[in-house]
Amino acid sequence: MKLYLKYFGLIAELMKASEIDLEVSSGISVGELKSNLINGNQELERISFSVAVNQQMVTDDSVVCEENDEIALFPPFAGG
Amino acid sequence: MKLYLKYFGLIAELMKASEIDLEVSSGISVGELKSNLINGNQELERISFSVAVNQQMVTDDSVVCEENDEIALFPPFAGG
Amino acid sequence: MEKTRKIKNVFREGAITSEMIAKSIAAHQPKTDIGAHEIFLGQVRADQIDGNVVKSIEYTAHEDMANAIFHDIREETFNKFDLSCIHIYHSLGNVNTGEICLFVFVSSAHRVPARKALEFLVEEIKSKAPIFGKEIFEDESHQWKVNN
Amino acid sequence: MEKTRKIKNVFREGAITSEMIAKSIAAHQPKTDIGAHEIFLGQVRADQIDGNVVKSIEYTAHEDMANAIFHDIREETFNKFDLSCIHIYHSLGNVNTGEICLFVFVSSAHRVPARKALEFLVEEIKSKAPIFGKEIFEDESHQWKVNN
Repeated sequence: MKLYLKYFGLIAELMKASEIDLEVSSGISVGELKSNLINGNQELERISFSVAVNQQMVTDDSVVCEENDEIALFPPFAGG
Repeated sequence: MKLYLKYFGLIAELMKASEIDLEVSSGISVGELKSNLINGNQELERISFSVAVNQQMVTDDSVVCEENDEIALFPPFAGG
Repeated sequence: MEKTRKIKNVFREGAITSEMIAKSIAAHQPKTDIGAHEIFLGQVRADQIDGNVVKSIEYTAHEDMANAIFHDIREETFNKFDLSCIHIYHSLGNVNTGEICLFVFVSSAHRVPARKALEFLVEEIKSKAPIFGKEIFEDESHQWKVNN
Repeated sequence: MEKTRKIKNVFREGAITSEMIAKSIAAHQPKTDIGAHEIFLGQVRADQIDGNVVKSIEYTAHEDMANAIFHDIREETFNKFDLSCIHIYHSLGNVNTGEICLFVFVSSAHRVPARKALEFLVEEIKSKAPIFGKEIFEDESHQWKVNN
């Protein structure tokens, strides 16, 4: 199934992209997705990042992604 | 001796003056001065007022006034 | 406590305008060590008492004494908090409802000292400055404002 | 929690000007139930790191999500405190040192709710809004801003 990934700030810089469509096996959890992304880019490992699924912050890595979900990867917030 | 009295706000309204020179017996205390003023204008009794001598707030009624002192009578502060 | 700053005149005749506030904010752009400003604005409220509506407040003060007290409050605030600037302006004379009568402006590298200093300043001003406000109603009667 | 207010766009391209702040203040003059305004302004600091000086911050955000979060923060603040108005503006894109990137404006009948609401808003914004800042140094190198 397809996920719609959005990268921000330092993460966009490391991933050299700000938006990307990603094919994943259906039933993938947020935690599994994070592991896959870190395996694809080791630099991600050294930063603390948070995840929003369809614009809702997700704190539980066991949440399961669904087809066409928007998955946003955020480095630490820096507003103001 | 002479004191230089200043009235503000509601007190100026009650006393129908904002500045006045007052002859008093030397050695008069702030407390005695207050009593004299209240005797002269009973309406003063019903408001809480504070006193500054030479622009310093005075909380002790036993402070003694000196010749040419500026005595300011303040109703409750209302800045802002 | 070293007093190197001059006693300033806090008072302005009539309302404090938004243009004056804008000018004051813009004047801080060259100060690039500042990260946070906190501003308090007191605005004259159209309070209703027994169906009678306040239309303006006429402010008077013991100006010399108040300026000295504002100076002391400012010095104490600089000593207590890590600040870049403090500015205080208070109206004298007539200020209509909806207009601004008090402008307190604090700047710091960081937000927490600015916030704490602003609270301290506003409370000190309200309790210590010999300023008096005659609330004038639409029917030209009046009462004397009391802070709480 | 009833949500009757529309989601507004908090973001402005570039710095928030003192003229815009003045306009916003002046727009509150007809609201004569207001007695106190509290304003927070975030200003870009020329921080020095190893002799390299920040010259600007370039802000990016998940705009839709941030606007929704700002909306929720605003609603929660209205529920917690007795307020007349809340206005929030945040910059996107480049903001030079000395310029303003965040403008939070709270109005109430009384000063204490305005003060408490402003503190709550600023802390919520700093911790919950998906906004990112690239600190650009004078030599064109950069680092990513982190709130604390």
